[in-house]
Amino acid sequence: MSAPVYTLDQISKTYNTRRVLEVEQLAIQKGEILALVGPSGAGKSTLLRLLNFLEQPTQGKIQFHAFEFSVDKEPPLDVRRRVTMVFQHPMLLNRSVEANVKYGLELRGIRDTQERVKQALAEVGLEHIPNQKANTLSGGEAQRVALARAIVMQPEVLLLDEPTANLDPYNVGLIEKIILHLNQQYGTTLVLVTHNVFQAKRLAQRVAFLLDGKVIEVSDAETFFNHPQDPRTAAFVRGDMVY
Amino acid sequence: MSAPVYTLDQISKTYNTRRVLEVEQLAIQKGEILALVGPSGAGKSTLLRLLNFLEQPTQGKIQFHAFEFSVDKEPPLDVRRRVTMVFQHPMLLNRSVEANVKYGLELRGIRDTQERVKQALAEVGLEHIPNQKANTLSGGEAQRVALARAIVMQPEVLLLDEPTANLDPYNVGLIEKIILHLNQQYGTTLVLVTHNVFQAKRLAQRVAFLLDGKVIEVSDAETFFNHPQDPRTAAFVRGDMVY
Amino acid sequence: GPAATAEPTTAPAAPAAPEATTAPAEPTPTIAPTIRAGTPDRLVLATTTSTQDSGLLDFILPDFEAEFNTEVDVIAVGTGQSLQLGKDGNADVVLVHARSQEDAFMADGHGVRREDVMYNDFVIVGPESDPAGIKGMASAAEAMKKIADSQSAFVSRGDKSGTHTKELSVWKAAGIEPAGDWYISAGQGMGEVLTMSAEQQAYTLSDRATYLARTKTGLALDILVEKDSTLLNPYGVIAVNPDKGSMINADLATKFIDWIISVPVQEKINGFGKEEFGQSLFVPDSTPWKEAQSSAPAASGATLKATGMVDAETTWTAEEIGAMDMMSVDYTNKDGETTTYEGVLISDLLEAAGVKTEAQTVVFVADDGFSAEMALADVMSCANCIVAVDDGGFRTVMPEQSGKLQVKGLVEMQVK
Amino acid sequence: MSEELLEIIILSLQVSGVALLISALIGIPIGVFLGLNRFTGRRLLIALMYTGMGFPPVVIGLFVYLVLSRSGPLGSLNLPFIPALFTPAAMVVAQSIISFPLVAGFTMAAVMGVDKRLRQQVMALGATKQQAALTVLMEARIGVVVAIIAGFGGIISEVGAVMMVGGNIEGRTRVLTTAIVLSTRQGDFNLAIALGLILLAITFLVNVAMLRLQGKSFDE
Amino acid sequence: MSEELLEIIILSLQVSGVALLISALIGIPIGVFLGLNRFTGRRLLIALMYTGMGFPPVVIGLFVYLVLSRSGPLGSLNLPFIPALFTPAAMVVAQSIISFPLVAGFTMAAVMGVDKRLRQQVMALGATKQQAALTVLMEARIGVVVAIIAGFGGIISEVGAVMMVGGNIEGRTRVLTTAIVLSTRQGDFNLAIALGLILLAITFLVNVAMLRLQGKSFDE
Ligand SMILES: Nc1ncnc2c1ncn2[C@@H]1O[C@H](COP(=O)(O)OP(=O)(O)OP(=O)(O)O)[C@@H](O)[C@H]1O
Ligand SMILES: Nc1ncnc2c1ncn2[C@@H]1O[C@H](COP(=O)(O)OP(=O)(O)OP(=O)(O)O)[C@@H](O)[C@H]1O
Ligand SMILES: [Mg+2]
Ligand SMILES: [Mg+2]
Repeated sequence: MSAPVYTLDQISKTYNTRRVLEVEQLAIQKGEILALVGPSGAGKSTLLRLLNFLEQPTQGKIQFHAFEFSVDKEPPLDVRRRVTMVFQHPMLLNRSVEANVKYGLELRGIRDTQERVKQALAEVGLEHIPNQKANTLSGGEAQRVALARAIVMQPEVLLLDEPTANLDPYNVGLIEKIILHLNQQYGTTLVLVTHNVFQAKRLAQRVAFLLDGKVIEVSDAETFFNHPQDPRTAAFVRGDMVY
Repeated sequence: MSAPVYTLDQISKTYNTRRVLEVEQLAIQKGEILALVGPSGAGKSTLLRLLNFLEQPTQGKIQFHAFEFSVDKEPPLDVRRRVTMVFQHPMLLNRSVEANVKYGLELRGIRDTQERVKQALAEVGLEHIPNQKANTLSGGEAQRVALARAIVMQPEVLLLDEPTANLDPYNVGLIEKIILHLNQQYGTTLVLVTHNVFQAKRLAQRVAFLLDGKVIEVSDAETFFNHPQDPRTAAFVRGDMVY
Repeated sequence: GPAATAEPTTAPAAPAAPEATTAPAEPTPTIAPTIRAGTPDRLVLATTTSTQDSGLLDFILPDFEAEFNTEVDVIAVGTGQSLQLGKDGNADVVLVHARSQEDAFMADGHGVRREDVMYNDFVIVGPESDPAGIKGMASAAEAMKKIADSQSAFVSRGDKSGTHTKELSVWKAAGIEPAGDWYISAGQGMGEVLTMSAEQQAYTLSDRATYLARTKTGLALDILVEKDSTLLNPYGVIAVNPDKGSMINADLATKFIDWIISVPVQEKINGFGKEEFGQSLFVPDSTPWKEAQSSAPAASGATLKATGMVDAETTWTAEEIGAMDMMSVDYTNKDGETTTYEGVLISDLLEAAGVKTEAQTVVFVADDGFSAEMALADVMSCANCIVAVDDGGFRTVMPEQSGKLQVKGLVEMQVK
Repeated sequence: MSEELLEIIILSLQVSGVALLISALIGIPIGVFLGLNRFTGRRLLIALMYTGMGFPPVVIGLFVYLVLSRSGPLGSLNLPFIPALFTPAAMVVAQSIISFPLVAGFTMAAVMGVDKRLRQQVMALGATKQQAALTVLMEARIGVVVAIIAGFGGIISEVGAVMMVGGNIEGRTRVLTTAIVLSTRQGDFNLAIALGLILLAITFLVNVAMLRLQGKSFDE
Repeated sequence: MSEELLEIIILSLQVSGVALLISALIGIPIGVFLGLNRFTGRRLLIALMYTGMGFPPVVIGLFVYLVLSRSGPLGSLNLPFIPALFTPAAMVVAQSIISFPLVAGFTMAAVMGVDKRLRQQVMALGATKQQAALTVLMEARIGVVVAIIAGFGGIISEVGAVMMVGGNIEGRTRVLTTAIVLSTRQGDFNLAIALGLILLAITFLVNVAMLRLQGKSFDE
C-alpha cells in the first residue's frame, strides 16, 4: 500500500469548552473509499471539516501528503484545492443551478465550463433545470446540485457528508454509481459520512466508527459489519443504543 | 371509517410556469399514518406545504374538516394551529435549543413550558444540550430539535418531511417510536414524507406514491409494497428509474 | 458658554448669564409641545446673523428681558429669511438691514411699524499684501475698480443680503460688472466669506461689526478702505402685522421697538465694542436718539419745559431764554478749568411758571434720561443757579452744588 | 462643564432620542412589511423609501417649517397638540421624518436577508402574521440594530432641519449641531471642534451601549 | 432649465458620484473584513465605525477644512495632488469621509447575515480568502446595494461639509444642497423647495436605476 493521503495524530477539536473530537490515530489511504459512521453528534462532520482544512485542530497535526496542518499553520491554496467537500446541508449560492455548478471551476480561472457543467448535471439527473434558481430546488435536487458542483472539479480527495440523505432509492443508486466511478476511474480518494449502514457496506473498502468524538474502530468493511471488534460497533450496526 | 381530515380535489400548484403538483383526488383519514413516497422533485414537500396552508393551491380546494382552503380563502388562526410541520431542512431559530422547542408554545401564549420542553428534548435524546445555540448543532441534532419543537405542541395533524434523513439507525428507531406513540396514544394524524421504503413499511398504514406531481397510487402499505397496482410504483420500490 | 465666543468682554455678564438673571426658573428644555402662540411673555425676534454673531444681542437683550420680565427668542438667520419669517407670522419682530426690502415688507402690509435702529458701516478688507494697492483710498468705488482692473481675487457674499446689495451698488458706481475667475460669488454668510477671503488671500466687503468680531478669533485680513459715506449699513426694526394671527405678540413687539430705539438703549449700543475694539461696532440711529443728539447741539430745536406742580406748564425755546434777563456765572469743574456761562436764574423761570405751595423738590431731566434732584427751597433761594444756553442746548450751572447737579442737555424741570 | 452646555447636550439627546423612537415605531413595521410582502408597486415604494434616505434635511426642515408655520396648513389651526415652530417638538417632527426612511430601508434589507423558509416554518408552528414578522425581525436583529444606529447617527448629527424649525434659540432649542454651526460662523473653530468631539463621544457611548444590549450577536 | 442649474446638477452628481465610488472602494472591503473576521478590538472598531455614521457633516467639513487650509498641515505643503480648499476635489474628500462609515457599516451587517457555513463551503470549493469574501458579498448583495444607496443618499443631500470646504462658489463649487440653503437664507422658500424636488427626482432616478441593475433580487 502506498503512503497515506492523510495521517492524523493526536488530533482534538474543542468548541468553547466542549471537546467534540479526539482522534488518536487515523490514516486515510490513497484511492480508498473510507466510510465514516457513528451516531448523531459523534463528530463526523467536524472531522470532515478538519480534513478539508476549514477549521484548525485545537491540538495536534493533520498531515496531508507532505503538508502539515495545525493550529498555527494554514495550507497554501494549491493544497487546499486538491480537496473538496459536499456539506451535509447543501449550501448553495443564491444563483442558478448552472452558476452553482460552475462556481468552483471559475474560482480556478477555468473557462469553457459549459460542457463540463452540462455533463455533471446530467450525471446527477438534473440536466433539465440548469436555469432554476437554487433556492427553489427541492431537498434532493439541492443535494444533487451540491454533489455536481464538487465532482465537476475532479478533486483528488472528495469528502462527502451524507450525500444521499435526502434522496429516493433510485437517486441513491445513481449517486452511489457516481461515487464508485470516481473512485475506480480517477482514483479519487473518498471519505463518506453516512448513517446508512447498507450504503457503507455497498461502497466502502474501510469503515471507521466514531463515537463521542473518538474513533472506536477502523477496519475493512467485511470485518466491520460481520465481525466487529468492539461491542459498541456491533450495537451501532444493529441499530441499538450505543452510549 | 370516520370522515377524512383532508379532502383534496383537483388541486394543482404552479411555480412560474411549471406545474409541480397536480392531485386529482386524495383523502387523508383521521388518525392514520400516511406515507408519501416518490422520487426527488416529485412534489412531496410542495404537497405538505399545501396541507399546512403555507402556500395556496393555484387551482382547486383543500378541505380540512369543515374548512375549505383555496387561492382566495385563507384559514383562520385556530384552524392553522391544529396542523404543524417539520420541514425537510430543519429551519431553526438563531436561539438556544430550548428556546426553539418552546417557541410554538409561546406563540400560543402557553406559560410554564419548562417541563414540557424538557420532556420533548428527552424524547429525542437531546436533554443534555438545552442551552446550545441552534446554529452550532450537528445535522442530526438539528433535525431532532425541529421534531421536538413540533411534537411538544401535540398537534392534531403532524406533517413530517423526511424526519430521519440525517439520523443514524439508533436515532431513526427512536424517532419512529415517537411517531408511533403519537399516533397510537393521541390519535395524531401523520403525513410522513420518506424516501426510505423500509421506514414507510414500518410506520405507515397507507402509502401514496407521487411522481411528477401526480398521485400514481394510494393503497394500504401491504398492497403498496407487495402488490403494487402500477408498474411505476413497483419500479420505485425496487429502486429503479421511474421516469 | 459655547455659543457666544465673539461676545465682547464688555458684556455685563458671561454668556450664560442672561437666562440666569432674567429667568431664574428657566426649566430644562422639554420635548412637550410648548404652546407658543399667545404666550405673552415671549418675543420671537428674527434677525440677521451679524447682530447675533457680533455679540450685540447678548449685550443688550438681558436688559429688555429683565425690564419686561420676558424672554426673547432670537432666530438669527439672515435678512431674507428673517423677513420671510415675519411674512409667515412666525416672528413678532424683525431686526434686519436691507432698506429696500424692509420698505417693500412695509408696503405689502406685513409690518405695522418700522424704526431706524442703528447703522454700522462697511469696510473693504483684504490681505495685508494688498495686491491691488487700495490701502487708504477714500473712495470705495475707485478702490473696487482697482481690484477689478488688477483682477485681484474678490469674494462676494453673492446671497442677495444687505451686504451683497451694497457691494453691487458700489460696483455699479465704479462702472464695473464683476465677472471672471477673480470674482468669487460664495453665496454664504459674512463669517464664512471672511474665512474664505482670508484663506484665498482675497478682498471682500464686510460689515465692520462682523469683521471686528472675527479679528478677535484670528482673522488675518486688514481694513483697507473705510469711512466712505456710501458704505453705511442701516439696521431697521419692524413690528410684524398682528393681523397675521392671534399668536403675534404685538404688545411686546411694540414695547421692544420702543425700548430699542429709546435713548438709554441707544447709548448702550453706542458703547458696545468700544472697550474691546476701541471703536463702536454699531452707531445708534433711532429717531429719539437723533432728536436727543440734535436737541443738545442744535439750538434751534432745543426746548426746556417746566412741568409738575406748576400753575402752567411752560416751554421755552433757546431764543426765548436768550431774550430774558441774563447773568454770568463762573463754574470750575473738577479738573480746575473755569468756564463762564451766560444764563437765566432758575428761580426766575420757575416763578414764571408758577410754583405751587405744596411743591417740595425740582427734578432736572436731561435728554439722555439722566436726572438730578434738588430741594425746591434751595433752588428758589440760590442766587447763582442758572440755566445756560450751551451749544444750542440747555444746561444747569450751579457753582455751589455738586457735580451731579450740573445737568447737561437739560430738557425738563419737574416740580414735585 | 457649564450648565448651559449640559442643557444643550440633554436637549440634543432628548430631541434625537424621541425622534429615533418615533421613526423606529414607524420605520421598523414599514421595513418589515416591505421586506416580507410582494405586491405590485412594491418596487416603487422601495425606490421612494430609498429616495427618502437622500432627502436633504434642510428641505425636510423647510417642509416642516411651511406646514407648522403660523401661516401654514397646520400651524394656522393653532391646535394644542400641533407643535409650534421653534420648539423642541417641531425639531422632533423634522428629525423623525429624516430618520424613518433610513430605519425602514435597512430593516427591509435585513428582513429580506432572512431565509424565506424560516418564515414558512414559523407560520407552520402556528404563528400569526404579526408573530411571524416579529420572529423574522428577531432573526434579522443585527441589521435592525444597525438600522437604528444609522438612524440615530443621521439625526444626532443633523443641522439643517433643526436650525430651520428649531431656530437655534439659546436655552430653548439650541442643540449641539446648531451650537457648532454658530461657533463656526463666529470663527471659533476650536470651540466648534470641541463641541464636535463632545457630540462624537456621546454618539460613541450610545453605540457602545447598543452593542452591549445586543449581546453576543455581533461576535457570532 | 437654465444652463446654470444644469451645471449645478452635474456638479452635484459628479462630486457625490466620485465620493460614493471612493467610499465604496474603501467601505465595502472594511465592512466585509469586519463582518467575516473575529478578533479582539473588533467591537471597538464597530462602535467607532457606527460613530462615524453619526459624525456631523459640518464637523467633518471643519476637519477637512483645517487640514487642507493654507495654514493647515496638508494645505501648507502646497503639493499638486492635495486638493485645494473651495474646489470640487475638496468636497469629494469630505463627502467620501462622510459616506464610507455608512457603506462599511451596512456592508458589515449584510455580510454578517450570510450563513457562516456558506463561506466554509465556498472555501471548501477552493476559493481564496478574497474569492470567498467576494462570494459572500454577492450573497449579501441586497444589503450592499442598500448600503451604497444609503451612502449616496447621505452625501447627495449633505450640505454642512460641502458648504464648508466647497464654499458654495457660483459656477465652481455650488451644488444643489448649497443652492437650496442659499435660497432658504434669502427667504426664497419656493425656489428652495423647487431645488429640493429636483434633488429628490435625481435621487429617485438613481435609486430606480440601482434597483434595476440589481435585477430580480428585490422581488425574491
Ligand atoms: N460551533 C460549535 N459549538 C459548539 N458545539 C458544536 C459546534 N459545532 C459542533 N458542535 C457539537 O459537536 C458535536 C459534533 O458535531 P458534528 O456536526 O461533527 O456531528 P456529526 O457526527 O456530524 O452528527 P450528525 O450525524 O448529527 O450530523 C455535536 O454535538 C455538536 O453539537
Ligand atoms: N418556488 C419554486 N419555483 C420553481 N420551482 C419550484 C419551486 N419550489 C419547488 N419547485 C420545484 O418543484 C418540484 C417539486 O418540489 P418539492 O420540493 O415538492 O419536491 P420533493 O418531492 O419534496 O423532492 P425531494 O425529495 O427532492 O425533496 C421540484 O422540481 C422543484 O424544483
Ligand atoms: Mg454531521
Ligand atoms: Mg422535499
